[in-house]
Amino acid sequence: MSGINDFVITFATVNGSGSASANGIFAKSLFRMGIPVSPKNLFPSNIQGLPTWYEVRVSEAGYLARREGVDLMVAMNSQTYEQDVAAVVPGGWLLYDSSLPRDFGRGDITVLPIPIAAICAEHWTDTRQRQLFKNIAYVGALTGLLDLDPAVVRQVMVDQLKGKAALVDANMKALTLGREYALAHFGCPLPIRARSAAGTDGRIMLTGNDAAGLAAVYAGATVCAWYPITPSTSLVEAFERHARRLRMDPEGRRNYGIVQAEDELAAIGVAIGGGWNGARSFTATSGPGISLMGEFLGLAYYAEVPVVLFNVQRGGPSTGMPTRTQQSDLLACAYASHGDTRHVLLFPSTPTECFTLGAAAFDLADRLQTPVIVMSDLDIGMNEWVTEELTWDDTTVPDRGKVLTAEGLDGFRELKGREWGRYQDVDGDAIPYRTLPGTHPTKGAFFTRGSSHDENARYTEDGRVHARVLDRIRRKFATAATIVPKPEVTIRDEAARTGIIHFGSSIHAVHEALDLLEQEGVLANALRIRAFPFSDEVADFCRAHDRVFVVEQNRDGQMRLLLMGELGIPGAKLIPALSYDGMSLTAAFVREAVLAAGHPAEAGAAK
Amino acid sequence: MSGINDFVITFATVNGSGSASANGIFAKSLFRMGIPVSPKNLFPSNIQGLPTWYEVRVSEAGYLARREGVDLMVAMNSQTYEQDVAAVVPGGWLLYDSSLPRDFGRGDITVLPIPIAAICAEHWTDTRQRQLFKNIAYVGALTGLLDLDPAVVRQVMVDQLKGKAALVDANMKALTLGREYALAHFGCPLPIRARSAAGTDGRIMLTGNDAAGLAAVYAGATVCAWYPITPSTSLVEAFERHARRLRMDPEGRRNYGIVQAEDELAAIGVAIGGGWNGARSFTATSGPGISLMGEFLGLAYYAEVPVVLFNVQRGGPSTGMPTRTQQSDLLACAYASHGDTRHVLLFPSTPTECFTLGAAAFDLADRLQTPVIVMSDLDIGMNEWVTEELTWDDTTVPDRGKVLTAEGLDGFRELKGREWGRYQDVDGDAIPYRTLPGTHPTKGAFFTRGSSHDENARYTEDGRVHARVLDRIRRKFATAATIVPKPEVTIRDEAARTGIIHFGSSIHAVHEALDLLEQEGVLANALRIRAFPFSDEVADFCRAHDRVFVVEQNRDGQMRLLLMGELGIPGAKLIPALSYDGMSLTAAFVREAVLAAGHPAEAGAAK
Amino acid sequence: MSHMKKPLVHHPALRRNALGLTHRDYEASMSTLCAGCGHDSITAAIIEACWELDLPAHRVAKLSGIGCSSKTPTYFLGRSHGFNSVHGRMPSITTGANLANRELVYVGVSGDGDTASIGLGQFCHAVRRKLDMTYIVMNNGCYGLTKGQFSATNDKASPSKKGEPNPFDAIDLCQMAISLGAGFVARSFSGDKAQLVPLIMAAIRYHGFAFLDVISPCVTFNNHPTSTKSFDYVRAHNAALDRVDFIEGREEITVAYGEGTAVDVEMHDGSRLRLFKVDGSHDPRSADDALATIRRKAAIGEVATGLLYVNEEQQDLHDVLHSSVRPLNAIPWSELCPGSKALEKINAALR
Amino acid sequence: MSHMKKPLVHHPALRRNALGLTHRDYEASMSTLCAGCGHDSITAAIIEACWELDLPAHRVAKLSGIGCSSKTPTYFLGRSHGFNSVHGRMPSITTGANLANRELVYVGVSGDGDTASIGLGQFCHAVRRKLDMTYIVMNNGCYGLTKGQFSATNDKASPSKKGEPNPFDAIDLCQMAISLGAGFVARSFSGDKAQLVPLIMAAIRYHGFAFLDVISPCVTFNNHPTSTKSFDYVRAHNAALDRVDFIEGREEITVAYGEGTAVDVEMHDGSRLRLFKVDGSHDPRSADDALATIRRKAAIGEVATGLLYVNEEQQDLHDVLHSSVRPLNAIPWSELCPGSKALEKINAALR
Ligand SMILES: Cc1ncc(C[n+]2csc(CCOP(=O)(O)OP(=O)(O)O)c2C)c(N)n1
Ligand SMILES: Cc1ncc(C[n+]2csc(CCOP(=O)(O)OP(=O)(O)O)c2C)c(N)n1
Ligand code: SF4
Ligand code: SF4
Ligand SMILES: [Mg+2]
Ligand SMILES: [Mg+2]
Repeated sequence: MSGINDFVITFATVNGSGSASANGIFAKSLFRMGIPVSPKNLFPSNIQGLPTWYEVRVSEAGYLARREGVDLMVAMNSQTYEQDVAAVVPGGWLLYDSSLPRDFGRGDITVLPIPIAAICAEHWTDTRQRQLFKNIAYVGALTGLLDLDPAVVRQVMVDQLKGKAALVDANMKALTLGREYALAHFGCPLPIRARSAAGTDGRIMLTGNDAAGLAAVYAGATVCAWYPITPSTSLVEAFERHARRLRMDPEGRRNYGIVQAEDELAAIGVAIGGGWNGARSFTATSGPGISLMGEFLGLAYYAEVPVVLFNVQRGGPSTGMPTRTQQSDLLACAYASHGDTRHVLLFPSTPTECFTLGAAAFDLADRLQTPVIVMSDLDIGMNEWVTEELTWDDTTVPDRGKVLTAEGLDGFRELKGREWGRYQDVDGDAIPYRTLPGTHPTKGAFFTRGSSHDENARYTEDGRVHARVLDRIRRKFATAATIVPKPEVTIRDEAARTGIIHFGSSIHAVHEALDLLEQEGVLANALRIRAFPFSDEVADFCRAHDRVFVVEQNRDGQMRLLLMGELGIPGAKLIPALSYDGMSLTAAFVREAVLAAGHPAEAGAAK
Repeated sequence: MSGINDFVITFATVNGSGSASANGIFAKSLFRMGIPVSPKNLFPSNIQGLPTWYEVRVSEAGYLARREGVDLMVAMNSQTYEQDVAAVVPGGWLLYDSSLPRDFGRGDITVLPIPIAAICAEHWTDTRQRQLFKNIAYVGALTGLLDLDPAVVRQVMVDQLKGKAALVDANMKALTLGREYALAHFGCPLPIRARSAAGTDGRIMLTGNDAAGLAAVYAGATVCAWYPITPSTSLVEAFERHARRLRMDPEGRRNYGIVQAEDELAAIGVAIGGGWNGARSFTATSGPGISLMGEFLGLAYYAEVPVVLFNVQRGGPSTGMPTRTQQSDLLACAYASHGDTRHVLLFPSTPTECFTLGAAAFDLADRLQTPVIVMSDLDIGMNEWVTEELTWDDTTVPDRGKVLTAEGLDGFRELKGREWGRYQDVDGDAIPYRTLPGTHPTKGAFFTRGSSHDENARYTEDGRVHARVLDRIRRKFATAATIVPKPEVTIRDEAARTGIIHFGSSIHAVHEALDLLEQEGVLANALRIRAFPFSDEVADFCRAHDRVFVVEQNRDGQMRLLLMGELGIPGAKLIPALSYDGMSLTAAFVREAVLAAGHPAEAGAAK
Repeated sequence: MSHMKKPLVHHPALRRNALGLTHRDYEASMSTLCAGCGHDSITAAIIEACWELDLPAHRVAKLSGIGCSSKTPTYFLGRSHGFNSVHGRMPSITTGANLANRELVYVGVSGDGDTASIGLGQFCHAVRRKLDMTYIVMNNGCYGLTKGQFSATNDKASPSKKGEPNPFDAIDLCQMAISLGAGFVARSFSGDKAQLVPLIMAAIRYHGFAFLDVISPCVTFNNHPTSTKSFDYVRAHNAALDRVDFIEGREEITVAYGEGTAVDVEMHDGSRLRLFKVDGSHDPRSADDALATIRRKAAIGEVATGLLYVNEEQQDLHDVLHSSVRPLNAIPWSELCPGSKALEKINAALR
Repeated sequence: MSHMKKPLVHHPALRRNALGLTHRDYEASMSTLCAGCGHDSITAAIIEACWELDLPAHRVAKLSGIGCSSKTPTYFLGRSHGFNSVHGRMPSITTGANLANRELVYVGVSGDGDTASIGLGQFCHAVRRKLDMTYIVMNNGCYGLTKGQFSATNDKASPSKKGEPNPFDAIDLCQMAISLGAGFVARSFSGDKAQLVPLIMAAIRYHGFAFLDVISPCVTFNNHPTSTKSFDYVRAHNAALDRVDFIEGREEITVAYGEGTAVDVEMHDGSRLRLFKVDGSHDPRSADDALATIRRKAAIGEVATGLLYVNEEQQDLHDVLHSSVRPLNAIPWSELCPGSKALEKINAALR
C-alpha cells in the first residue's frame, strides 16, 4: 500500500529535546507541497526526558486517520530502539544516529545510519545547539531520502523563525549537512517519497483547540474561567492569544476577561455567573474536571443559565491517560449531576468543525438557556490537522435567545397578552424569557435558585408545581432536538442493510473504512452524530438498516447506550465497535469490526 | 373504602411547634394496638414557622403506601386552612381549634370544633406549655373520636417521656382534657376508628436511616466521614448514637472514628482513605453531595478501593426539593465520574432492608474492591415505618474479600503458582488480591494511583496495557452481577403477559396496586430490582412478559434507560410509569398507569 | 411564629431617600427564618444601609450560597436580581457576574458553614482576586439549616446545645481575609445595628473586596449562654475598637488622623468612614496591627469588632485584568467579532 | 536527560542504619522529573531523613495529590505503600488512612498548586483536625506538570518566564497553617539539605500536624533569576532563623532555652530539634512571634526559613476523637459486631 505520497513515518525522540519544531517543519513542508499529512504527537505525561513519538501519515488520497505499520522510522531515542525497530514493516527503513553504531538484527528492513551527533559535534560547540541541530539534520536527511522540495522546506523554516536571518542560516546549515550526507550515502530518493500534488488546496494546518479558542472569540465570548489541565489547556491559551490581538478596545483595554480559577468547580461557577449576567461565558476542561463540574452543571440546567463547556476528552477513568485520546465522557456529560438532568452535547470531528460547532454552541446555549458541552478530544484538540480553512459570514448576528430589554419588559404584556414570568412557556417552545440584572428599575427582577420554584421563579415546595416546571424543561429538550446540528449522513448504497454510526474524531477512520469495505464488496452507509439530544434522522437511520455498527472510542459503548436508552432501539441491532487503548482510531479497526460482525468479544464489550 | 382500621388522618401543623412528638404518640399507639400504620412527615426546608403535615394511613390490611384523600383532617395551622379543608374527602371530618371560630363552607364534611387554645390557656400559664399541650390535647380528642385504647396511649407516653412522672401527669392531663371534650361534644367513636388487631406481630417501627446506621455498626464499619445534608444526616447520627453505646472499648475509648468533613469531596475522600487502609469505611449523602463525589468515585472504581456510600435520595435536580422524596439519582450513581465507569448499586425498599442490604454493602465492597452505593430515599430514610424486626445471625463473619496477610504474601507463590501482583486476575473471577500498608516488611507494597497502571500497579502509558486492565474491571462487573442480591419476583399468574418492574420505596404502592388490578381482572407479575448490575433474572422477566411497566419516582425513566442500555431491551416493550412530584408513590398511580397503558404523556415522559 | 413577623426595621416606613424610595422599597419577601434569628437583624441592616445610600435597587445584584443565612437575599432588595447558588460557591458565581458587568453593586451573603467549610477555597481565592464586592458572613458558629452541627468558626470548647464541647480550633475568617490581602475587613454583631449599618454602607462604597464577618446568633441551635456565639456572650465580650460613622460626599474633614480620637477612612468615591477610636492603639491601615489586635483580644476572650483593616487604594479584579471600562456584557458585536478579514489573515498564516 | 540520573543522594550507598538498611533500601523508581528539578533534592532529603530515623519502610505510608511534586512518592520508599490520589485531595485520603491505622507514619507530599489552589480547603481543614502526619509542600510557585502557569504561592509581581508579572498576592501557607493551629510549621529550601533533613526528621517524629513548606525551584518554568522562586533568588534572600540539628534519644541537654543561643524543642518521643539561634528575637513556641517574624522578613523581601512554630504538646485527631489506642482496622470482629442479643434489645425498644 505504501509508496509515493503514501506512507507512514515516525520520529522517536525524547520530550524536551526540541525535536517538536523540527518535526513540525517536516510535516508542514509536505503540506506545502500539496500532500495531505496527518501528524500525531504521542507524548508522555511528564515534562522532560521521556520517550515521545511523532507519527506522520502521508496520504495523497487524503486519508487522515492513523495507519499502523511504520514505513520509515527515525529512531533518535536509544531508550526505545527495541520497540521502534519492531514497529517497522518488513521492507521498511530505519534511520538512526550511528555516532554510536549498533546492529538492529533485522534483515528485512533497510537501516540508514547517519552519525548525526558526530556531524553536529563537528560543526557546533554549544551543547544546546548540538542537540537542537541534530533534529534539523535528520530533517535534512529526509529531504534527500524522501525528495522533499528544499525551497519549500527553507520557506517553512523562514516562516517558523520569523525570518531571523542568522537563525535561518544556522538551521539551513544543519539541514544541508543532513541532506548532503543522505544524498552521498544512500540511494535517494527512496521508493516511498514525496511528490508535489494538489491535495491541500483550500486547506490549512490547525489544531482543534486553536480552532475552538478562535470560535469563542468569533462567537463573542467575553468571560472565560479555567483551570489548567491536559489536553484542554491549549484551548484557553488559544482564546487568550487571539483575544489579545483581536479584542483590544481603543484605550488598549481588553474586551474580555479571563480568570485562571483555583479549580474546576470555581471555573464553571465563574462561567455560569457570567452567563447569568448576560456575557457569553465559557470554560474548558478534561477528565477529572468534568466530574468536578457536576453540581454546577445541574444548577445551570435547572436554573436555566446559558454556559458553554469545552470538554477535550482524554483517556479515562480517573487520572487515566492524560496524554492519550478517548471518547469516554458521553454518559458523564449527557447526564451530568444528580436528579433528572440532561445536557446538550455537540460532537466536532475536525478543527474546522471545532470552529463552526464551537461558535454554534454559544447560540444554542443562549437560545436554550442551558449548558452546551462541546465534546472534542485530545486527538482533534492537540494534533495539527489538514483541515478546511475557516470561514465567517460577516452578516452573522449572534442569537442571544429570549433576553428582554427594558423596552421588551415594558411592552411584554402588550405583545404577549400576559405578564412576564421568568419560567413561563409563552411561545409553546418551552423556552422562557430571561432578564438581566440592571435592565429595568422596577420590572423583570427575579430570584435565580437551584431549589424548586414556580413559573415566576418564586420558591415553592408544592411538588406538582415542581413537576410542572420539570416537564417544561423536558419539553425544552424536545425543542433542542429540533435545532441542534443535524447528523451527517453518507449513503453509499440506498439498498445497503449495514449502517455505521460514528462521531467526533472517528470520522477519518470510518470514511476510509467505507472505501476498504467497498473494496471487499461490502457496501455500508454511515451516519455521523453531531449532537445530543438526537434529531429524528438518527432513529430513521437505525430503522433503515438491519444492523448498525456503533463505532466509539470507549470501553462501554456509551453512545450505543444512549441510542438504546434515549431512542429505545433494540440492543440486538446495534453492534458495538469499541477502541479504547488511547490511540486514535484506524480504518483497519473499523473494517475488521464490520467484517467480524457480532464477534462476541466486541458484543461483550458493550455489556 | 375507609372505615374501621382503614382510613387516612392528616395533622396540619407548623414546624417547630412541638407537634411532632404528639403525632408520634398517636401513630405509635395505633401500632401498639396491632394496627399497621404508615405515618409520613411532610416538612418544609426551614427550621421553624412553616406549614408541616403529618399524614397517617391506617390499614389493617397492611397497606403501607401513601393513599390520597384525607378522611380526618386535624387542622391546627390557620395558614393552610384552605388547602387542608379542600383535602378532606366528601363525608370526611375536620377537627380544628375553634378558639377562633370559623366557617369552612363545606356542607359535605363534618367539622369538629374544639377550643383547644382556650382550654390550654385555662389550665396552663406558661406560653411554651400552652403550645405543647395543645398538641397533646388534640391527640386526646382523637383517642375519643377514634376509640384509641387510653391505656396504650398512656404507656406510649410513659415510654416516650422515659417515665418522668411529673411530665407524664401533665401530659395525661392535657390528653384527658381533649378526650373528655370530644366524648362530651361529638358522637364518639366515628365510623372511621381503630380496633385492636394482630397486624403488627413481629414488626417494629423504625426509620430507614436508623436501620442503615445500625447496619454500619453491625457490619463492622469503623471509619465514617460525612457532611450534613438532608435527608441523609440522620443516618450518620444514628450510626454515632448506636456506636456510642455498642462500640466502646474497655478503656472507654471508641472503636470507631467519625469525622464531620468540610464538604462531600472530603467526606468520600476520607472514606476511601479508610477503605484503602483496611477499615470498613463509609459516608452518607444526598442530592448535591452525590455530584460532588464524582471524581473520587471514579478513583475508587479504577484504583479498586472498597468503600460504601449511602445515598438517601431527595427531590432533584440541583438543590431541588430537599425535604421531598425521589428516585432520581440512578444515572448519576450508576455512571458516576468521567471515563468508562460503573458502580454497584443496591436498592433497599424498607428499613429492614436498609439494615440487611446496608450490611451486605460492606461485604460486597470488600469482595469486589469497588464502591457500593446504597440507594435509599427520603421516604424510606426519614419516615417511621412498620417493618419486620431486625435479625442477626451470630455466626456471621464478615467477608473482607481478597486481602493478603503477611503469611498470605509469603505463601502466595506456593499457593497460586505465581508471584503476587496487585491487579492480577489470579482466580479467573477478575477480582485481584489486595494488601494493606504495614502488613509485611518486604512484600506486598504497591503504589495506588488513578493514572494508568499495569497488573502490578506500575505506572504505564502503554494503551494496550491500560485497555487490558479496563477489560478485567469490566469482567469484574460481570462477576458482580452474579453475587449481588437477586431481584424479588412476585408471580400472580404464570400466564400473565403484563409485568411490573419496580425498586426501592415503590414496593408498597406496587404490591397494593397488584391487588387493585386483580380486582379489575388484570393479573400482573412484578419484579423488584435489588441491585445493579442486573442479575439474569431481570432480563428473563422482561423476556417472559409482553409489556413491562417500569415504575419509577423520577421524570426521565432512569431505570428504564438502564434496562434498555444495559440489557438491550427494546424501548417499545418497557412502559414508563413515572411519578416525580416528591410525594411518595400511591397504589392508585400505579393502577392508573397500567390501566392507561402506553398513555402518550407517560411514554413521552421517558424521552 | 416568625412568619407573622417581618425583618425588624425600626423606622417610620414613610421616610423617603434621595430616590424618593422608602425602606419598604428595599424590602422583599417575608422572612421564613426562626423568630429572633440574628440573620433577620442583618437583613434589616442591609436594607437600612441600601436605603441610606440611595442605591437604585436594580443596579444591585445579591448573591448567596446555601443555608439559613443564604436565604436572606430573598428577604431584602426585592427589586434586585438575586442568585441563590449552591453551597459554598457564591464567590465563583459573583466573580463571573462581576466580570460580565463591573457597573453593578454586588452584595454576597454567606454563612460560616458556607464560607469556612465547603466554600473556604472559593472564599480565599475571591479575596486574592480583589473582587469588587461586599461579602457578608452571617456567623453563628453552626449549620443552622441542617439543625445545628458545629461549623468551623465555632470556638474551641464552646459547647453544643447538648453540652458537648467543640474539640477543634475555630477558623477566624477576618484574620484569613487580612493575610490574604482583602482591602476592607470588618467584624460586627447582628445585635449592634449602630455599628453594623455604617460598616455595611462603607463596605458597599468600597472599591475592591470588602469583607464583613457578622456574628449572628442562631437562636434555635447555638444561643445557649455557654456558647461564645450567643447573644449574651457576644454582648459581654464585644470589644468595639471604635464607634463608626459613615459620611457621604466630600465635605471638609475636621479631625485628621493622629490629631485626636477620630480617624477618617476614605472610600474611592470620596465618602468616608469616620472612626472614633475607643482603643487608640489600633491603626486599621496596618495589616500587622490588625492581626495583632485581633489575636490580642482573642487571647483574653474578647471579640474585636469594628473596622479591623482597610487598604485605601486597592485595585479590583478589572483593574488587574485591564478589562474594558464598559460592562463586558454590553460591548457591541462589532467590537467582539473580528470578522472574515481577520480570519482570512489567520488562514493565511496557517497555510 | 534526567532519566539517566537518580535522585542525588550524597552518601556512600553502603552505610547501614540500625535496621541494617542502606539508603538504597529507602529509594524507589527512578525519577522522571526534569534534570535539576528541586523536587528531586527534596526526595533525596526524605530518603536521608527516613534512613537516619531507622524507619521500617513498611510502617510508612506515603500519599500525594497530582503534579510533578506529587509524583515524587514513586521515587522514595519503594517498600512503603503509596497512594497517588487526585488533585488537591491528599489531605482527605490521609485523614481516612490515619483514622484506619494510627500506628503508621504518614508522609504526605503535595505541590503549591495541589495545596494552595484546588486543595486549599482540604489543607486548612486537615490542619484544624490536627492530623498526625508530615505534610510537605514542594513549592515552586507554578504548576509544573501543566507547563508553568502561576500558582497561588507565586509572589506578586514575580514574573513568568515570558516576563509577565503576577498580578495577585501570594498565599503564604505557613502563615495560614500557624493561624489555623498547626502544631509544627517550618519552611525550608530544596537547596539547603543541612536545614531540610533535620526538619523532616523532626516533622516525622512530631505527634500532630507537621507542615513543611519547601521552596523547590522549577528549573523548566520558574527558575529565571527574576522569579522569587528561583535558586538564585532564594539563595540570596534566604533568612534562616536558626541552624537546626536533630537529636535522637534523651541524653542530657547542655544548653537550655534562654541561657544562650540554642533552643531545644522536644518531640513526643523525647527526641529533640536543637535550634542554634541566628535571629535571636524569634521564639518558635509563640504563634504571634512566628507570624510577626514571617511578615517582618517578607516585608523586606526576605524568606524566613527554619522552624517557624512549634506547639510542644499538641493533641492529634485520635486524641480528640477518643478513638481506640489500637488501629481501627485491627479491632477484632467480636468487638465490632454487637450481635443478636443487643439487636433484640433494640427491637424491643422499637415495638
Ligand atoms: C453540597 C451541599 N452539601 C450540603 C448541603 C446541606 N446544607 C444546607 S445548608 C448547610 C449549612 C449551612 O450552614 P451555614 O452556611 O453556616 O448557614 P446557616 O444555616 O448557619 O445560616 C448545609 C450543610 C447542601 N445544601 N449542599
Ligand atoms: C481535577 C484536576 N484538575 C487539573 C488537573 C491537571 N493538573 C495536573 S498537575 C496540576 C498542577 C500541579 O501543580 P503543583 O501542585 O504545584 O505541582 P508541580 O507540578 O508544580 O510540582 C494540574 C492543574 C488534574 N490532574 N486534576
Ligand atoms: S435555625 Fe438558626 S440560623 Fe436558621 S433560622 Fe433558625 S435561628 Fe436562624
Ligand atoms: S516541570 Fe518543573 S516541577 Fe516539573 S519536573 Fe520539570 S522542573 Fe520539576
Ligand atoms: Mg451558620
Ligand atoms: Mg508547583
